[in-house]
Amino acid sequence: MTAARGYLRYTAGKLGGAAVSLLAVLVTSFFLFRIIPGDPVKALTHGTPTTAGQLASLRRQFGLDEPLWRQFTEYCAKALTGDLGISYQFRAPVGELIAEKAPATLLLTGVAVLVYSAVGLWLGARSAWRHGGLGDRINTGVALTLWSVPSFWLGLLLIITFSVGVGPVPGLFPTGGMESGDATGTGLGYAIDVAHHMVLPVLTLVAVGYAQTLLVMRSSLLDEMGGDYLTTARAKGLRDAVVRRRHAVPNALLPTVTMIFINLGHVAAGSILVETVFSWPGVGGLFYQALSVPDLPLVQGLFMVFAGAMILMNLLADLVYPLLDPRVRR
Amino acid sequence: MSGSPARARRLEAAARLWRAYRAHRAGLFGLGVLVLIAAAALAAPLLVEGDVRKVTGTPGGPLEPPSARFPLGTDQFGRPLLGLLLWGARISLTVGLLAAALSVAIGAAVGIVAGHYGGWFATLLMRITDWFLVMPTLVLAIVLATVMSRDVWTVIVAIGVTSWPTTARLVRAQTIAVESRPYIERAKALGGGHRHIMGRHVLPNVLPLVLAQTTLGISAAILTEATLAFLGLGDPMVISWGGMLQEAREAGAVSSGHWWYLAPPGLAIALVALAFTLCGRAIEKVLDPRLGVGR
Amino acid sequence: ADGGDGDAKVLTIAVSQSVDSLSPFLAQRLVSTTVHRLAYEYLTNYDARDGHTIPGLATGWKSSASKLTWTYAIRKNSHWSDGRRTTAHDAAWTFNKMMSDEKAATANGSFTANFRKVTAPDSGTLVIELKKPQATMTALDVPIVPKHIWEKVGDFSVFNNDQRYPIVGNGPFIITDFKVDRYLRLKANRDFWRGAPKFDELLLKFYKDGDAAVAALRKGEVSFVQGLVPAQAAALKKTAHIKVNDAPGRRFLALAVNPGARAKDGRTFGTGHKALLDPAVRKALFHAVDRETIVKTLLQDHAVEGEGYIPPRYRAYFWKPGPEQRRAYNPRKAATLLDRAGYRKNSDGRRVGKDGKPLTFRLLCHATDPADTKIGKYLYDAWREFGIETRMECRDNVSDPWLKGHYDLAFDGWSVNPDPDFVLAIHTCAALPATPRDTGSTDNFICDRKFDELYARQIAEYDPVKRAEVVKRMQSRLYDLGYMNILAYPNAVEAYRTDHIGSITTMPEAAGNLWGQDGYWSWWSAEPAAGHGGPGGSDGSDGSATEVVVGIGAVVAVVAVAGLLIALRRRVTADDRE
Amino acid sequence: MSLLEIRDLRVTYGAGAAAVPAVRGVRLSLAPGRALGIAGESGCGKSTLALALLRLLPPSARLSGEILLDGEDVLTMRWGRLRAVRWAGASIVFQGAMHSLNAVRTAGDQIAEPIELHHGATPGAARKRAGELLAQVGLPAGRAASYPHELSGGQRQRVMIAMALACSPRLIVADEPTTALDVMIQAQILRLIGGLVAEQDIGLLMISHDLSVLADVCDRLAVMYAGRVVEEGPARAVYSAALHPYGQALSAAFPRIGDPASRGAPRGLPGDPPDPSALPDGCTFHPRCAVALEGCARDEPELTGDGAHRAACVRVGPSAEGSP
Amino acid sequence: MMTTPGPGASPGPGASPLLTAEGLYVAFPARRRGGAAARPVRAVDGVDLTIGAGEIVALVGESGCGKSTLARALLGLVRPASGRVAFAGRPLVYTPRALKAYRRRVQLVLQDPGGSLNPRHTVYEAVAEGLRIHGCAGDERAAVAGALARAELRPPERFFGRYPYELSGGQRQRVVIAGALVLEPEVIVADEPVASLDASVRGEILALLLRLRAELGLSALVVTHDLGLAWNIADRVAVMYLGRIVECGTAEEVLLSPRHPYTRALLSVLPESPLPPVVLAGEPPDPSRIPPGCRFHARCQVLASGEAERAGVDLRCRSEDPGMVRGPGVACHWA
Ligand SMILES: Nc1ncnc2c1ncn2[C@@H]1O[C@H](COP(=O)(O)OP(=O)(O)OP(=O)(O)O)[C@@H](O)[C@H]1O
Ligand SMILES: Nc1ncnc2c1ncn2[C@@H]1O[C@H](COP(=O)(O)OP(=O)(O)OP(=O)(O)O)[C@@H](O)[C@H]1O
Ligand SMILES: [Mg+2]
Ligand SMILES: [Mg+2]
Repeated sequence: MTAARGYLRYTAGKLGGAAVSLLAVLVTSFFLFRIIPGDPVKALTHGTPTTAGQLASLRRQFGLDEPLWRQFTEYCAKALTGDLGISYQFRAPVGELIAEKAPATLLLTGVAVLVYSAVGLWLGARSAWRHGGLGDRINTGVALTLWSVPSFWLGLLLIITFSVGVGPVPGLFPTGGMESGDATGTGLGYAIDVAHHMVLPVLTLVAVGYAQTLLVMRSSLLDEMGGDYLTTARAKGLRDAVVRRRHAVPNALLPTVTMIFINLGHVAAGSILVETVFSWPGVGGLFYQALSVPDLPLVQGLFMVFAGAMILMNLLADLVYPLLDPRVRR
Repeated sequence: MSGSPARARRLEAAARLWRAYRAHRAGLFGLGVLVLIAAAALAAPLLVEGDVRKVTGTPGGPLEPPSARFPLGTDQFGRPLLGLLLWGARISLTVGLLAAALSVAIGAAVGIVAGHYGGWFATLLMRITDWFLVMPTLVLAIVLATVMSRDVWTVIVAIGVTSWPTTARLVRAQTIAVESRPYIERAKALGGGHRHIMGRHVLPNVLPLVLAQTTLGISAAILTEATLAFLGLGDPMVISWGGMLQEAREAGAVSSGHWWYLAPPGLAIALVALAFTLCGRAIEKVLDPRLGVGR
Repeated sequence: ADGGDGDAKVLTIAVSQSVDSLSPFLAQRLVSTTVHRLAYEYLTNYDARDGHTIPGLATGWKSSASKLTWTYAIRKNSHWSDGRRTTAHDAAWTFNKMMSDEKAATANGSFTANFRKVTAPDSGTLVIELKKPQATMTALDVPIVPKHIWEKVGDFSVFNNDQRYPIVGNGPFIITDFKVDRYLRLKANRDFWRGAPKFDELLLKFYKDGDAAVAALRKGEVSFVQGLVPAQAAALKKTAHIKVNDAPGRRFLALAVNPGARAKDGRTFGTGHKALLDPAVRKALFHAVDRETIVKTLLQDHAVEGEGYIPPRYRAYFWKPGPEQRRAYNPRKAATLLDRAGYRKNSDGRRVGKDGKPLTFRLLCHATDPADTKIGKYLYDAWREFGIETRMECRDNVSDPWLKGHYDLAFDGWSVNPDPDFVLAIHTCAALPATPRDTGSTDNFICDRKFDELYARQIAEYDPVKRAEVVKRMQSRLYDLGYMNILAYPNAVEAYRTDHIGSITTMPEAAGNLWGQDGYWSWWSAEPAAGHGGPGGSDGSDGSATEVVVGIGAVVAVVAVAGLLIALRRRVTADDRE
Repeated sequence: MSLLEIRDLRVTYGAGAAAVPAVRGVRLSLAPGRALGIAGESGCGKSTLALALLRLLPPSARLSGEILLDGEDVLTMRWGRLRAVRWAGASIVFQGAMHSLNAVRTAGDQIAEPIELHHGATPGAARKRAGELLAQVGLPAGRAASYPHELSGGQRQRVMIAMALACSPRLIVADEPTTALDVMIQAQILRLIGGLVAEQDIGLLMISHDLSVLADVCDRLAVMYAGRVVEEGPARAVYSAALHPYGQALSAAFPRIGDPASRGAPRGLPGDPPDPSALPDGCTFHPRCAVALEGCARDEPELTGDGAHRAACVRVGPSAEGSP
Repeated sequence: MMTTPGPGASPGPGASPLLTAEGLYVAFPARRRGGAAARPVRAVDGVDLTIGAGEIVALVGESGCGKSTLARALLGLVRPASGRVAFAGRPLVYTPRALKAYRRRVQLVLQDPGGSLNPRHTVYEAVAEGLRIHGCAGDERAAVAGALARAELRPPERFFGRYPYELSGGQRQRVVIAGALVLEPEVIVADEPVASLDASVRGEILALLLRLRAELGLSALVVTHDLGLAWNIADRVAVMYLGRIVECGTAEEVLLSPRHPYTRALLSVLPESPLPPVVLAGEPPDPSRIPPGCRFHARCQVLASGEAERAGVDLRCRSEDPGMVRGPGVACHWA
């Protein structure tokens, strides 16, 4: 009972912390992007016939004619009600733009993070349990090598090999995009189509990403391997596999789980590269486009989303942690 | 023991470290690769005839496949890719080293100070750290690289300024761990002040961590540099591996099947990153403060 | 891989640019305006063969003697896709909206800036009254929208025309579906007055990556790709069923010199290099540049050497300097020019300016434009040999230093419309900003009295031949000033699948481009190749690929299960060792 | 027949130059219902011996000799049989209860685990039995739901003991069960262990560096030095009248309050404990021995003495009077 | 033959007070933010203690009763909430400069000799650290060698370059003691100086402390939970319970004829004790919830057995705080 109350209080504390972080991000994102040199109005109209009246009108529409503090208070007031403003270049509410793109990113990187976390956890646990062995060395060797590979490069190679086709290898997978576009059908056919498009990007992300989980899992399990409680478990007559599964892994899971959550937090932002290489219609590319104008509402909104995802996942990690580790429970 | 016992012991400790390091085969491999690449990078002006940076009057035709004359083929201007790769090593290594050093320096300073002093000051510092931590590094680096002018220093600063928080957190945790050791209490009881505690006790104890972080950070920095260059945020006038990849892609190497344009820079990045990672991990193990080795 | 409706003939186009808006009042990007060309009829159009003005929604037009009133006859056989007839009221409403609502003037407001009044006395007549004579009245590239639909729009600044599909239009195609950065679908307008397009459907697929688009073309996932780089073009040329169209483009690529940025109020600003104000220096710099090398080596022949301001594609306006006027590649002459002007080499081999400092010019470039960086590298080498240092300043967004005049030299480039008015207007004094803090429409702050006089003459000249004469003289003047140096006219390099597209019209018809034409000729005229149903439909490669994938997946699954079983068995035995 | 019979047990960690002979030829036996104490300073091989009993040593350890548990040699058992013997035949109470309990599982869970495993009990039944066991060691059954960190040191040690009793083993090995505990709690735990041994006819092997504690709880005492048993005999006799110089030094190191001899006169053993990887020749104790003879540096003496009380010292010969 | 310590010349009670704690209270803010019982931890809850010149005082008590906190307060490492620490009659001033000067004269030796040496410092550096901090002039090498020799690490030069891990536990503790001695302090506060050492080594270190007292006239406060150790070396013994000293007197008085029920219980559970063992029920109480009345009453065997009732003090035990012990005495209504 008191434990439950303690957990509630702990949760409230963490929620408060997250709220503060979010506020800080809210404020800083406004100013961070104001230091980008360049006038969005000029940038947007540069190269097209424009009259001075048009420029002034745009400036008015974007609210850029107001003093900075007015812009700031307006931005804050709106952001707090969930209104992120209207994109300069797409003329659509930033929230809508992001909502339109976010599912694609979430799908791609979410699947990738889940896959590589699972692969990493599994291989990491195996590796640590038989550390020093041939399997462990091959395992970590391959993981480290893949980790060192730039993801965009791997993606390009995969495209050359499996999309364009090299020599006898036929181009099995699409080169980019999320769906064929000509198959508008919904349901299973569409799902298979999207899955087909996802194979290479997910493969890229998994190959480059699983090493981290593997290494963290391996080292935290190694830390636990000397634990006296494992000797106790063995002394009880438990099978080796049971000792690992029931005693060692739950203890070693803690740091790894935190990391997985942080990776999930990166989901939004972390896909910029792979989205670029695989023409994935996600938020990563949007950010890049927004930045070059700078399309302030969109940049700020995306930034908030990126940081918000991190904050949210950190928060979730904080909240899950006590469930995994009773020592943190208060 | 006479003379300067401390110095003699230091040397001996270094020798012991080296012996311990030698036991890590992967670390040795990494070190070997690094030495080779660093030597090649330093010798690039001697190894490569002419000015590879020139885009006209180049020795080869555009996009020649590997041949005896051009072992790695040529790029879109007809420049030998091997020469470019050697020149690129200089930038990639420089950026990696400096950016990692910058990042770790910031991180270590913030971590030690926050860990040592505690109180509202530390809370503030850690809040700032958290802020940077929740900022996606790449996004922030892209913003910085967009804001500042396009040159190598920009990239170094962008990487350094965005990647320090992890180090800061690690160093802070380590500092707090060290500060809870009885010998800190003893040093305080001996009359040691903040400077003494931080300089004589905390710093030497976090240095191994910092060293390992730097080494690991270099590989991360090299990858980030390549990424930024690939995204077109590097200095286009400078030859770097990431820039080569970007040029290759811009030149349509992917779809026109010019794999030799694309493969070497990527492999080189991966190799150097791997080498630094292996070294870093070996150093980490040799100096692991938890094991109390490397005394 | 076929679409839902069986054997509909689909033409799939790979595009890289994101659509900014589907509202004609907001859209500014090439991809969007191209789509609008397809979805809405404009008053006039340009002939596919030579670009002269031909009827569009207007069947005819005439100007009053005062040159201030234009009367257009609106065609009767054009219908909106919801069945209503397109009338002069639609056109009048469109223009009036742009004149009365500044939010509706965002994209095309410049066209109506000089309008005094637009009326539609009857459904077949549109009358536009001008404030001043304007020669571009037959080049009003403004989509005319259906009044009965758009009347209901409240705030034009946020209406993107993407609420309800199909979007009511009267062009050769009707927009039926759009997913940002994924695809944009148009279906043929069977009732288009000029005749229905041959393809049933036009599908724009978005590929942010050029290589992905090219690979998709090779695999038959798309039928058309534009914006190829030399290596891609070279590779595709060797590929079966693919035709590469390497045609002179609408663009010129120039090196602009900062002539000392200034405002209309006479104040100067910016940090342009003083030495560049010396005509001899400018002349020398360009004598030192070998345009042939740029075109041959750097652009790998996918361009034409630059001379006059307007690309040769627009034959009527094209001008080139005579032999003695020409600043041909001649390093020796360049050196002599500089020596004579007093910029001699110092002991380091660097040329020294009047202030005693070695000459170093900043060169502003677009970081994202490969041509800029390539040519930049070349210029760096070329001028360095010649004693002048260049500092490349490459940015994602050059508009800031550009508009503030913080540059010495800068890469510049414009897509020229059939009517050259706009690209000429940006070099007039009238285009300068009112004060240093304002933004003008000027390109690089050129302000030359003689040029301005000629400009005023051409805008009021309604006779095409005479006007072209004036335009050529303007180009000659611009060339002599040496502030705009055209380096090349880059080609439009495109490719399409001949097994998808049987025939297609380029513009100009002889050696012209397909994407981003000044009309809708290419897509309207494209004919499906015999037996083509849709992308990948004919060769069925996609289908078989899917089967292969399924097969591979099955094999992988079997192997994985087997491996798992073996691992489990091994674990049991390994356990006994511990 | 004795419950536990250790014959010439040798354990060496590692190999080659860095080899650490942690246990060097130990012979001990223990009858059911009896308590045997093993004393010795840190690093003399006590824990190694305890772990060897159930073959729990790390792979780097090499074992030889025989460990007969109810007549069955643990060292040659098949793994399946060994797992059955572990905990059901002999259980261990480890040194530091904080680290010997799994921090992320409840106490009840951990007690119930071996019951389910060895007795095939249903989770419910095992849970119930865990509650009973906790009650037996003086903890409310409700504590079964607590995590180790929610328990105090004494409570954790009780949980360890309850766990050790879970499968009603014949032998319990207690490796320093009270180190790091407060005097008062130490007394509680010792009473608990003493009581259980007496009631349940369990053999107890208790390890400690505190001779006085062992003398209180055990029937017989063995003193180890550098991996060997150097003295063995009835507990009281070893504590108050040790034969081996090391045994004497050890017992003198525990002051007896009220004894004027130790007032203001702490006694210890000069010199440093031996380095197990570089043991001196001869009697390993001779470098620190105040009464060493010349031969001590050469020959390592065997345990000798009358049947009940024996010591490995040349001075303890057939003429046991020659003690220093 | 066992090592015999030097002459037990004890100044005994009556020696002039050197280091004193007067009405010392130390509280820690409740550690758990928002915890249900957000009460401060009253680790030291009213202590009067005097260490005379050349005197060895043992402070005994069970775990968590505040011994270490008191020791740290004496060195100025924690600031008392009220009360004061005085050295040579002058109250301690908590400015960095004054504290530094103070810490030249009063030194701390901690329980775990492994932990109180920086693993990255050699023995020489560890011993010289104090000299360097205080910027002592003179021959550093000689001073270090002297201190090491005095701590019986001979020849000192052999130990200069060693790292802590190369030393045995006893040697490490000697290095720590040498590090304290090198500043020639007047008082050593030793917090469980031998708790982590083997029984056989322990005697040697204690003998060293006694010898130093004899040779240098050092005073010492030895914090321990081992009553035998107090009997071994202390002139006076103070028994602490839950932040307060409950009984104080000469070693003989306290250990042979204990008056406080708590002291009695502690003594009774020693294996050799002639007293019938009194095992106190329950865990040591929580210093954030000190019970009203006599702080020991909830666990008091005298109260539980009804003896206090017979003596007619049971009500006072439950309600009235018996107060602090100043000088020798006992804080118990019954005693
Ligand atoms: N895994 C190991 N590898 C190598 N040496 C070891 C290992 N475990 C123990 N040792 C060494 O074996 C010797 C005996 O160790 P053991 O743990 O049995 O001593 P102990 O008597 O239990 O000491 P303590 O009282 O400190 O617990 C020690 O010198 C120790 O350093
Ligand atoms: N920094 C601190 N913050 C909060 N509470 C503390 C702090 N230091 C000590 N305490 C608490 O104060 C009480 C007394 O601690 P102290 O370390 O003085 O006890 P001790 O008698 O030395 O115990 P031990 O014998 O275990 O060393 C304990 O309950 C402890 O939890
Ligand atoms: Mg042990
Ligand atoms: Mg303490």
